[in-house]
Amino acid sequence: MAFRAAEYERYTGPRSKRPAWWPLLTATLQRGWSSRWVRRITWISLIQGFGLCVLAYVLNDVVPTWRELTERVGEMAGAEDEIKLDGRVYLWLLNMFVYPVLLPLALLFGYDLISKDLETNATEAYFARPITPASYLLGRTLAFVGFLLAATLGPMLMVWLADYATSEAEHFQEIAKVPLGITLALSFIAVVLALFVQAVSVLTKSGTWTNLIFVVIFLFGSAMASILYNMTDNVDMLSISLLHNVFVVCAYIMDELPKRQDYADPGVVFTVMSGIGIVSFMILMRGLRRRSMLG
Amino acid sequence: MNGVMTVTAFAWRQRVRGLRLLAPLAIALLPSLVLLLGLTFGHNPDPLNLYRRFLVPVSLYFVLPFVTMFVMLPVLQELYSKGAIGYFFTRPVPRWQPLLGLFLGGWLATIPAFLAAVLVPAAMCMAVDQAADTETMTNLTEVWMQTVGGLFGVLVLASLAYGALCLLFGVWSKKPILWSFFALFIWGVLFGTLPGDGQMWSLHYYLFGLAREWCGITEIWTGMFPPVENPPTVFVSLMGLGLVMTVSLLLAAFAARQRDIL
Amino acid sequence: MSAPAIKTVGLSRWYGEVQGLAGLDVTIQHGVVGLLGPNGSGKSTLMRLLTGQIHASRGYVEIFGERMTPGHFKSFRVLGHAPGEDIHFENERACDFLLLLAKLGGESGASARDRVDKALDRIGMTPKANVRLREMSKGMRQRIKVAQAILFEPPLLLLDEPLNGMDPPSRRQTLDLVREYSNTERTVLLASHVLHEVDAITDHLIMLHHGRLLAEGQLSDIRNLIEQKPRRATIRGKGLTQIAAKLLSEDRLSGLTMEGDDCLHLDTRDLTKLLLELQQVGADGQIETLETDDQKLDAVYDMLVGGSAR
Amino acid sequence: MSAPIIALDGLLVRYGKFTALHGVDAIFSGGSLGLLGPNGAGKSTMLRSILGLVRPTAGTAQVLGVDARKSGTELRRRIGYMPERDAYIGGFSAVRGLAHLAEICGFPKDDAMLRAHDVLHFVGLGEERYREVSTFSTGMRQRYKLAAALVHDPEVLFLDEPTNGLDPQSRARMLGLIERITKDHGLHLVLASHLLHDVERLCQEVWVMEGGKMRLSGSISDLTAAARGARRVTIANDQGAAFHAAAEAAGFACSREGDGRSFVVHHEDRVVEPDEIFRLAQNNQMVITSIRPAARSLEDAFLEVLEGE
Repeated sequence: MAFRAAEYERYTGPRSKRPAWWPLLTATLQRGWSSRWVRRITWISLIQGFGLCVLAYVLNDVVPTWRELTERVGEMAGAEDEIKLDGRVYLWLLNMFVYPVLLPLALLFGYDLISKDLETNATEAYFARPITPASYLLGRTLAFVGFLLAATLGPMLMVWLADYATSEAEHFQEIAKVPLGITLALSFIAVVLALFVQAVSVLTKSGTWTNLIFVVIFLFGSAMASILYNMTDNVDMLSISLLHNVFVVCAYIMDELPKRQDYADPGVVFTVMSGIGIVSFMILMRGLRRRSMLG
Repeated sequence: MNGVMTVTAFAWRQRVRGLRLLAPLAIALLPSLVLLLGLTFGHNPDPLNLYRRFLVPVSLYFVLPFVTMFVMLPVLQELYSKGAIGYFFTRPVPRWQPLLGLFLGGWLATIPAFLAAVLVPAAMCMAVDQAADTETMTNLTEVWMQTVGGLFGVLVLASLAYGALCLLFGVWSKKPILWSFFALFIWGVLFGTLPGDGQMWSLHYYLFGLAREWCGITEIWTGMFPPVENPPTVFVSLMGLGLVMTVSLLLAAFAARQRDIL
Repeated sequence: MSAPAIKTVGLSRWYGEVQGLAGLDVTIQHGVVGLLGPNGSGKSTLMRLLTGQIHASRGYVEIFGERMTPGHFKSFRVLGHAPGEDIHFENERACDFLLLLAKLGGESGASARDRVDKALDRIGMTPKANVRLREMSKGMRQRIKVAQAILFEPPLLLLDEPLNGMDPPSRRQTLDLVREYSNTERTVLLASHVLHEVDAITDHLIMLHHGRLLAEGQLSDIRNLIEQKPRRATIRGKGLTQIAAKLLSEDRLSGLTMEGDDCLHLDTRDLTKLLLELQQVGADGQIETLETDDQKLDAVYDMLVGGSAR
Repeated sequence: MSAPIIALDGLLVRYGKFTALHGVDAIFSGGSLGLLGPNGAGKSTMLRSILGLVRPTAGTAQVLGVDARKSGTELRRRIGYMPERDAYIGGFSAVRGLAHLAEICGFPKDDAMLRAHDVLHFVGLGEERYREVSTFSTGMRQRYKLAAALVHDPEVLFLDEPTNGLDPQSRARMLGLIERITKDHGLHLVLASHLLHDVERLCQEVWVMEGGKMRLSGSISDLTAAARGARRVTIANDQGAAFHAAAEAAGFACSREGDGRSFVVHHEDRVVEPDEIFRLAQNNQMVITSIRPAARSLEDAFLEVLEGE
């Protein structure tokens, strides 16, 4: 190693008045992106979206009558519900993105959010600087939500645009409400998930335990929910399961909730999800405030 | 043996003092929560049946592996990860003594959690389960005592074997959480619940064997129990558990001599 | 006791491809011995090998004539050890922690309690006996670490950076304790980075560098062995030019530097002669201060480690 | 001279029932300040209030003429704080992490990156810029923390145990760096350290705290003023005991220090002159290897203050 006797210099350049959470947001995105598995999942998701765009083009332009064809097939198979393909397809699509993309990303990316900072004691480096616990949390959560949305909402909107551009005009009426619906659903789920993962990591202070607990809560939430549903025949019991809640939230916001009986009441589901979000937020603020006391 | 007792007391103290017992207790009380919701919202509940059909499996699937992990893993990991185990291993006693002490202390600390997991739901059920005349009452109490005692026995014995596994991973590996999760949950719970002959190789198979005998779950398929044509006898089950515990402890003692501290 | 407190023969340890210690041969009899060396020079590796916490890749250690291996627990009767890492029994009260170790050492009941009280008293922590380690400052935990090492008053005491993080009063107290402890024909091996504190309590040193033994012995002997460097005396006073002229004419010096009007650096190969000469001059009242480099551990350390580092 | 760098006025901090600071008054008008005190003296609480992270129960802490409680965020832009424990941004290279921290202090992106490179070169981590901090050794981590405290060009530097755990070379290097920053670039320094040699070398002023109270504030040279014309003398090997006897016989009071070869020689009613000592040695065929005025070390002075009450 060589020692270069560089001299210390005072800084005379400009200082911007930008809020402190902005650099945190960009840095968090960067840090998330530098993880190999996060990158892989995101790419897979985007490629999937692109593939579906191509599919939409093929269906709309090459086989314009595919809709009627499918509906006829559905009637022949004896489907009970009246088949309303368009919105339902998007709900199905949404779930295809939420379960294999959103949940693993939340796990992998969530580790980066606070666990790593606690492990390397980065909070001490942050809070000695002009940043408050609230803006720290804002930067981190926004980055997390933004990333999750980019990996899920991005491809979905792509598909929607492709569908819209290639299909005939009246079809637009049927799918007009879709973008708003999926945006709202995904944003809500992403915010709750982000807060929840961070709260768990503040409590456990360890990345491995955080991931383990996250998995356990998802697995056992579902198991418990079905046991309880069996025991009581009360559908609202299913709102214990986060996986179930995610589905109901998506379906409700998109106004595509199936008419079958085994779904909890959306009101209960939203209360449970918001409750998780709010409790997580409170745990986080408390934990971070304590961390901001240096030394 | 003085050394073993001292460390046992230490490990017990470590696990029980302060808020440390909160996490295992929270896990242990989950069946109670399930039951509470079930009793409140369910129609026409038969508490004993409820207890046998749902709470026994929930305790075995969920409470057992996670309480054991939450209690046993930190016992060793906290000491090994910071090199603090050196304070025990630089004393004029052989290394297996402090290890055995940690194991026993950790195991003792799981007992309050298991007690809570077993007794609280039972108390809730019994409060609901009011029999008409005294004769059936005594009879029913006996059945309840058998079921509750049996479940407690299974949990406590099982946590000896699973706890020994956790101890082994704690001494032998630097990532004991992952290994224990794999061993207790995937190999134990999931593998043991699969139908077919493969489940014989999972420790959980023998736990179910014990639970069938002791908790009075005599049918082949009850609630969430996996279907088994020939459930293992109590003797075979106890041998299985004892074997796993002994082998794990011996391997842990061996690993402790081999592994460098830090 | 005839067998040396510590004897290492060709002691080596690798961590994968990283070299911790390479072929160390030292013998330590008794008294306080300072263990010095930059970070990563193998001090902690040596300490861990001496206490049987890790296996040697090659070579062996003898403690009072007995081979030390991780399984050889009987040797721990004669050995007290304060490791360099923080203590990490956060939930324990100081007295409980010490009592636990006392009982592991084979004592029980009242006699264990007695040992704990004595050790706490020695480090001046009796009033803090019931405080949990988590609530203590780092310096206080360091003292508890020393207390557990002297619990059984072992004839061999190994202290790895015991002063790190201590506040000045505790530093002084611990150094006093070490000094006192060694007075009774016992051996203390003290690893430290703070040279002036090592300097204050011992002249016997072991210096490690890059995992190898750099020097071992009395400070002044070590200094004498470094022959390629001339010895330096620095004087301040009045009329230094005349002194310089006189010394130069007598051909005693190998170098001479004047710093300002009142400071003179004199380099020589025969320091004692020069000092006697200066004493003569000094008796006439011309010298205000006199300093020589071999008295300072910093200087010797710099010569040995500073030159070869990087 | 404008406003003082730090002005504490009746600063009182309570955590629940526990009083961490009992109304401290002190003024630091610039230069280098050593913050001394045993563990638990209230140093870190004071630091927190100065950084505006703790709301004082009563009194004020003014830093650079600004009330720390009201505008802590603005103040932390102008203060560089080096924590005692390791603290870095995981998952980033050293230089990227520093640039990120500078951006948080309001540096534009490009300036932040430039500045991060410069500061890392300055602390001698130029070659390791692109490595992750988790791979650094103790000495490198300490220098990295110093760089992190400097990266946003603060006006005041708070260093908490910057030489803790460093080997002698790294320590000398760290002290050299701090000296350059403070002497050549006019940054004000507040140094909390248990190594009083470091404080003695770097600082002109000290605050001594104990039990949440300010026990003493003043300049180091006053504290360590030579004690009544005494001399510290070192004798060549094996002659310590003989010298001791001879000096006592000649009417000096002679106290032994440390290794047995150093003595502090003084006389009850007059200054001890060096020539007397030299003559004494000459008459007894001894060799004196060093002699200098027995200034009190800062350590002695500090311990004396603590024992004072």
